[in-house]
Amino acid sequence: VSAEGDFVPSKTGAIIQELVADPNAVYQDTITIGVANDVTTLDPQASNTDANMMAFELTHETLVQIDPATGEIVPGLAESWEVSEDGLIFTFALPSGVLFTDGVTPFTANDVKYTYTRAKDSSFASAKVSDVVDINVIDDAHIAITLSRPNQEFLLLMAHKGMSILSEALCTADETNGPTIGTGMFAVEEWAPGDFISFVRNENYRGGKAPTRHIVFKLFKEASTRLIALQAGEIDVCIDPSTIDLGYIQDDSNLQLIQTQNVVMLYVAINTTKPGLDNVHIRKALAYATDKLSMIEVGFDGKGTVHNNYINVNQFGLKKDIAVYEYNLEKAKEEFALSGYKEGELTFHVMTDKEYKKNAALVLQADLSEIGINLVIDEMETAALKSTLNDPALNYELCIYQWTDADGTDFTVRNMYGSSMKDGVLVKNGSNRCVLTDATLNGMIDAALVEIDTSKREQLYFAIEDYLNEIVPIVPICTSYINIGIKKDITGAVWRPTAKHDYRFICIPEK
Amino acid sequence: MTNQEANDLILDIKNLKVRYETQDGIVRAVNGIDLTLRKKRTLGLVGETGAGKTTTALAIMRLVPDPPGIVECDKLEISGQDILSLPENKLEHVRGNDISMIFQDPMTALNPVFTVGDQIAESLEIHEHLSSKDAKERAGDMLELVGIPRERANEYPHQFSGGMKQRVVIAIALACNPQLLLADEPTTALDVTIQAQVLELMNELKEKYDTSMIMITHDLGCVAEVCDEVAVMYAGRIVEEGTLEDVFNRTLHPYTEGLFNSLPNIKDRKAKLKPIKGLMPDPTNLPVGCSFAPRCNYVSDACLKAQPQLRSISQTHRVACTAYDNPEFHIERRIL
Amino acid sequence: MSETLLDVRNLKKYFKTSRGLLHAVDDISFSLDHNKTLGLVGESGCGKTTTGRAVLRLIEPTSGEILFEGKDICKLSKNDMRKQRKDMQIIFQDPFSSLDPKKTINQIISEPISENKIIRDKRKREDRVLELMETVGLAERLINTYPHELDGGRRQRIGIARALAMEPKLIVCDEPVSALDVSIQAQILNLLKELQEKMGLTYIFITHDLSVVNHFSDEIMIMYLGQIVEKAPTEELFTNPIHPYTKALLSAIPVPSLLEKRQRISLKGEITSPINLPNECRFAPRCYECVDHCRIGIPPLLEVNPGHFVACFEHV
Amino acid sequence: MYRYILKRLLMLIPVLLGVAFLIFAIMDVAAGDPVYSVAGADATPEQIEALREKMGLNGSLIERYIRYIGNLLKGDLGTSYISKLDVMKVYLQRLPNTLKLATLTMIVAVGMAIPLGITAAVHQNSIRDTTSMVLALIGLSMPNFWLGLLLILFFSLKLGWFPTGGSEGFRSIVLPAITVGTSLAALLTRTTRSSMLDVLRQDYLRTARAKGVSERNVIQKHALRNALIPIITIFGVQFSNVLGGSVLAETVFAWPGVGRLVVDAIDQRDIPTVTGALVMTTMLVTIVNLLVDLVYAFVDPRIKAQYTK
Amino acid sequence: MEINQTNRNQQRATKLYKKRSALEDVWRQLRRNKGAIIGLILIVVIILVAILSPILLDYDKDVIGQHIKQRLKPPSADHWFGTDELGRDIFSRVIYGARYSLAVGVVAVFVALAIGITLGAAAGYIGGKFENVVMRICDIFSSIPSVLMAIAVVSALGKSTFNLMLAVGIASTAPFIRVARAAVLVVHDEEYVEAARAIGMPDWKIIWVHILPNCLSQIIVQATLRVGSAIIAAAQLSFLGLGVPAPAPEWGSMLSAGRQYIRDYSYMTLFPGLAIMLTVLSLNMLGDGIRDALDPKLKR
Ligand SMILES: Nc1ncnc2c1ncn2[C@@H]1O[C@H](COP(=O)(O)OP(=O)(O)OP(=O)(O)O)[C@@H](O)[C@H]1O
Ligand SMILES: Nc1ncnc2c1ncn2[C@@H]1O[C@H](COP(=O)(O)OP(=O)(O)OP(=O)(O)O)[C@@H](O)[C@H]1O
Ligand SMILES: [Mg+2]
Ligand SMILES: [Mg+2]
Repeated sequence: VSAEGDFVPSKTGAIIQELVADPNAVYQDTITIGVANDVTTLDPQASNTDANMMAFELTHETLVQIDPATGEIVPGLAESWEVSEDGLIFTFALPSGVLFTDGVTPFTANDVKYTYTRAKDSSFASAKVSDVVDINVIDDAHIAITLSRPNQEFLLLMAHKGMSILSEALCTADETNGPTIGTGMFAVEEWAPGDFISFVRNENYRGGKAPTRHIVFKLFKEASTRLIALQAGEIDVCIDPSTIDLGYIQDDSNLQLIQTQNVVMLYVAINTTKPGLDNVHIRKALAYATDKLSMIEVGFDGKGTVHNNYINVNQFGLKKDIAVYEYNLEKAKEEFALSGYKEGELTFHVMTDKEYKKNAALVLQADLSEIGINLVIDEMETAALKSTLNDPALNYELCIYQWTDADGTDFTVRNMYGSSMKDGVLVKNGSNRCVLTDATLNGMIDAALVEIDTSKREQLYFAIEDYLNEIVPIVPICTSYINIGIKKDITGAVWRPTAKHDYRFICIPEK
Repeated sequence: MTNQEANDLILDIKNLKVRYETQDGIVRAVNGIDLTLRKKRTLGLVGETGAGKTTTALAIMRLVPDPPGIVECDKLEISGQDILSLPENKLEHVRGNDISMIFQDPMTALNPVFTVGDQIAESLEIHEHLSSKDAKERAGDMLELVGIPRERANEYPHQFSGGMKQRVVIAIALACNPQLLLADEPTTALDVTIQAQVLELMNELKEKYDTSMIMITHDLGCVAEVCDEVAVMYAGRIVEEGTLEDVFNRTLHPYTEGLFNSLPNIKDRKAKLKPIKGLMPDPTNLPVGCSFAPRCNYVSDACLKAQPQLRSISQTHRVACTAYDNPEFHIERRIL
Repeated sequence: MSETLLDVRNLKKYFKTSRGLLHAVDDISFSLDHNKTLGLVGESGCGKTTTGRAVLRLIEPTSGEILFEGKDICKLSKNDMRKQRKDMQIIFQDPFSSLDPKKTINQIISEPISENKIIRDKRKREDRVLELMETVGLAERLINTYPHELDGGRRQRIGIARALAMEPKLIVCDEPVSALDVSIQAQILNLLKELQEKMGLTYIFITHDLSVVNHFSDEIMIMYLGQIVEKAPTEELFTNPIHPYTKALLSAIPVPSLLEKRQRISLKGEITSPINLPNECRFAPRCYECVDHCRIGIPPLLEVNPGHFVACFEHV
Repeated sequence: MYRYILKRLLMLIPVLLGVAFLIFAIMDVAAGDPVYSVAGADATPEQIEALREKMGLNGSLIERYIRYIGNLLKGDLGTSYISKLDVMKVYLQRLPNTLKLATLTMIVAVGMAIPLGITAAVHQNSIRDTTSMVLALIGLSMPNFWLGLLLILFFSLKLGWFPTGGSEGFRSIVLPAITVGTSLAALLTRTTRSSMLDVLRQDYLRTARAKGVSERNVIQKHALRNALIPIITIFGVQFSNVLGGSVLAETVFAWPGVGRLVVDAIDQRDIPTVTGALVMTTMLVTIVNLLVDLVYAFVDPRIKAQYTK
Repeated sequence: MEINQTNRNQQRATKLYKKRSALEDVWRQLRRNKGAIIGLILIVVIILVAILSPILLDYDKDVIGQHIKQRLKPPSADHWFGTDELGRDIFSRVIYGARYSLAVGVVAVFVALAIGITLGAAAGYIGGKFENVVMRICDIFSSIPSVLMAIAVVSALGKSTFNLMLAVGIASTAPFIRVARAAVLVVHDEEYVEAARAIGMPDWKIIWVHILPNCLSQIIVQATLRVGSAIIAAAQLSFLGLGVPAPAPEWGSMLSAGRQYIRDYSYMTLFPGLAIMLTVLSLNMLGDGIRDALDPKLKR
């Protein structure tokens, strides 16, 4: 991450807390954030979209959290923790006197147990607690969690917003509304799905109040409209303005452009079980025919970085010098020739949802037609696309999709490429969009997970990447930038490369 | 014409011409007619469809739709008042007040969204400046006058039968005691028994209010019932006019004769009908000579050359037929 | 030859309406001989058209028998009925709506011929059309014109030609001249008369114009509110009307003559609604001779003179 | 009259049942099993089944339909698959926005259309007539989302007079109302004109003139009231279209109305929301139509007579 | 001279003999209407463009050929309407797009027409229970706003050109049912239909020979006017991303793609928008003209 020009380094939580700790400071009452995607649920275990994560960040807390600056695990709701020597038992010390935002329900160790048990039934959270075999409430302030095997990334997983602590009492009383209440710095005030959601600050928060009283996420689906709203002063923050319009922010003396490289990898997911696509030469031909630079040009107005790896840019074990499939139609044709298919014989469908993905698909379509492969673009709504991907029938061929690094490298490779044994057969893991069921690869992933020596572990991930580079289950395309337009005097927000920004301390100091 | 007679003149028209300029050509609907009408007299205007009867009446009301209608006239006076030069706002005082018109089709002549009482009261409010309450009261009187219970004033036209609607139309026309009433086929759309009722009513009212009337019809039977004088129109011209007796008993024009011969005779049911052959000429393309010539049994070369002018045969009786250039000429019709 | 062509017995036609059962034709019986004309007279809405249509089974009668040449056409199947139609035709009142505006005269007149497969050859069919046109007095050159290009009289002639095309025995003429000018009316009446003589046609002639019916029919039937009130040979009816309604009708005819001033009988009010009728003489509410016992029921149609039937309690 | 209203309201029932069934059937055919999109990538088959049950997606189409109708009768439109919120609540949240937009749109449209249409009819074939008809044609031919974009381009970006979207304040409703109102005004102008032309040919206007009624009153009193009837019809149809159908304007202007709700819900395969919102919209549309019919009766006594009998 | 005269007479006679169809009549009326003629010329040009565009343009090269380096160029001599986000020539795309929009409009209306006329005519003629059921179904269809209806249908059937046509067609069926039924009801009571029955013509033939031809004019007018609204409806769906799949140059999807560039590259939305407007405008002008020509009330 460079700090030139518009690039603004993220601030650590500590700095922020210092900044807003001034008891005499006065802040603007309400901050309105123009968002592109709707908050769809207030139950942390019911979804994992960026938009929802940002809401949970305000309303809920996890036991531990990641320091945005250092990437280190720091205390969250838990005050401290201990790990047993074998790495299997995690004991957390919990604060007392904490209330949920309904203002009456006290937080206890039982709530942690309840939350983690409930997570096992959640299709979104269950993978994170799959290693947990026992949860032992020692007393009101202590809880011990036992794992089935050592997991170097366990705390990282527990920092995921999907593991936000819920109240057992509230959840059992009201199954729908109970999970929406957390111990966070804010509580939901009003929610009009499709329009806005507003949060009001938790006046009883144990670490001191948030500087801003109300935070509103207002939905603007149209990027250009969203930016205009910022320029007109209707909103204070504009998430993800159209790259083509960034100049308007830079030219406006009242506004500031926040730009950081994101860790969202755009890639072509290949269903390797489909005829044609099960042929590695065809997949290599796809890789050679992918004009990543043009895709960046068209999709992000040139503001992006070509990505050739199979894990995300800032993840542990990224192999910088991985062999690259340069865009080269001649090579693509050679590979195609090797596949044994004839020109015009293959037609693939590629699923897209967003406009920039469609544009990437259009570029790919034009190039593939050069080597004799027809590409049909199926534009779908996000929900339909997701359900097609998730449907065990796996009725798709190609898909332009994205992977956001939020968790560890193991989580990424295991989910994107791994499979697990069920009833004697290998079944792909949830996010394994390329439908790989490769025992060799699984072995490599498992080995890397348990390796304690960091450099050896890094080497193991390099090997995994090389292995993947040979079988080409996906074609990585690029990462782009997080762009945010804000009012100049806004401060306190943590702009994350995962696009899951932290607004807890966002504020505009009154002069 | 004596002075007395001139003072008596309710309607005086000279050389009225109306043409409709349409996309299909110029329809010459009325081609230079003169009409006079004295007080308390009723004139029957008779002729086939398209002869220009309605158009004449509309021209008198100055209601010929423009476009496409164009009216030309040398003189148009009602009770000595020149109607031709009146501006539109003055005309509004004349219409419904001095002259009224009963329209051809009672089914469409009433506005479906207002009560019949309101529709009668409207002209009273306009011309007699009555308050709406008084006007309603008078409207009720008018309804009773035409034989409809006054309670029905609050009903709408669709609640009335054809005969009652026609009476309402008559009530509207008579509301302000006009000097001249133009009745355009007031009974054609009605059943015989109702027709008789309406004709009787009109006769009564005419007596009561001393109204002069032009009765437009193609039914010679009706003419015989109510009219004092008759004018027979053919293709926009008057071909014969005179008193009722002149025209009925001393028929002169071959067309008038043809009309009588076409009617089944109620006394002699075996008698064969003698229709006029052929059809009315195309009004966009009238023949040069006598318009009736192509259908006339007595046609001669002279008929085809020039328009016959109206000539007086007696003091009251006039005819437009070239054949009467020959003093020997007479038509076949004999009165039974 | 005076044999019965049509015998209608207890014909009823009721319509269901939102306000109740509408008695359009309520139990009428009559018979009609070959080559004769029956005039059907009455006020608007009294059921003349409905009678005519029911007799041809263009609408299904509610009940009753219609014997045509002795066979009950109400019992015929749809197919047989279609064949039967050849013998019974109709001419409509409105010469404007009774001709399909999208068809040429040729098509209109030849339709019944081709439809009933009378002449299959197209050429010959056209010859027949020309022949028919000549019969009704239409110029040959009009063969390919459309109805809207013609005047009412000519259009009515087309309607007649169409009815004649199948050489029917019975023609129902539903006010064929009331939309026409007197001069044209006379032309058409003469034509119909001629055709009757030439072809031995039998007519049911519907009209509300008594002078026309007087001129045209052999026998007259006066209808009031769906029922026959009086039926007699024409001469008899005009010289000796019995039913008060008939008398009023006759006196109401405006006569284009100054020779006699007749005494007029004027009726009050108008024909009542044919829905939910009380069980009394239908004419009673308007009758100027009405007495108490007129209201006890519906008067039967009884023969007072040979061939002269009247339905009135007072006068029979 | 009351019986008529009651009858009409009763007729609503089969229509609503039909609408619900139609939507059910359509959404059933739709690609993408909603369970999978709700469940997420890592769901196990057991979790899927549990979720399916919880979402009420188990059983055949007919079974689900019957269950839905059962709940509907209790006034329960179900809860959204996505937000887990009560559909009724969400719908009611959106409704005021839609009503606001629809009302203003209609006011704009009617305010423009009726005077324009009357003028055009009264001065048939004049310059005024031609101009207003050409304008109306253009208004009718302009896709309203494009018009919306142009309005944004000009009034928001170039001039900065109105915001480009949002639902706060009067200023934000102006552009959407103009966008939706334009094509409507165009349609209404044409209807007014042709209806007026029709009426102007009627004999009863001649009767009125013959009575001595001034030309102004002939038009404004006698003609207009009769001409209103077809105008009301179009008004009714369009009002109901605006109620549910101004999706495009809502999209362009980020106006959180009912149309947008339905479209988003369709995107998300949120069947309860789609069905619920459409059922409610249908109900509203029917009620609006009923009101329109009652207005008819008010304007035209002949129609009133039909209702009362 | 003499001969000439008789010749002319003969000509006149044969002319009278000649069949003058109702179509000719309509055409004569239409010719007098300036707006209709402009509309007709425009629509003919647009249809020609649609038909000829594959000959004039190379689809792969001109229409979907990408030139990323040339992207987002404003109108110039090389690119009359500029280039889009993929460097494609907007002019070529607008020209080629006529094919899609017209096809969608026409096919959609055809679908609606086919369903609508069959159901509507049958309902009108048969009456009774059948009519009731059809009309209730019609109510159901028309109480769901048609855009929403079309959206639902497309998302159910999946995005494709054909489904788009089908969806727009189905969504606009209800008015056709209504029009057809009303027209049939009017004609049904005409005396010439009764006359046809009187000569023993079977019902189906009466519908086919007498009723439908007489309703046709109304239905044609409806259809012409509805093609315009179908084009707009299709464009709306495309705008919502439910239209003709990429990279086909459908106008609505071009508008949709152009909208995020509206601030700096407004020509991307201007030209496809104008194209839609022009097409619909000319259809409306023509449709109005035909309606006026067919309406006997307006003849005089
Ligand atoms: N508004 C008009 N535009 C064009 N031509 C008209 C108009 N009104 C009447 N005509 C024509 O003028 C001629 C005379 O019509 P008018 O209505 O005066 O006849 P009429 O004698 O009243 O006939 P009828 O007995 O049918 O009422 C006819 O040929 C008619 O077609
Ligand atoms: N199809 C129908 N449905 C309901 N009522 C009908 C129908 N046809 C006719 N009627 C009613 O039946 C009654 C008799 O009608 P019909 O047409 O036979 O009268 P008419 O004597 O021919 O009258 P007109 O002289 O007006 O032609 C009328 O009250 C009419 O309203
Ligand atoms: Mg007239
Ligand atoms: Mg009749």
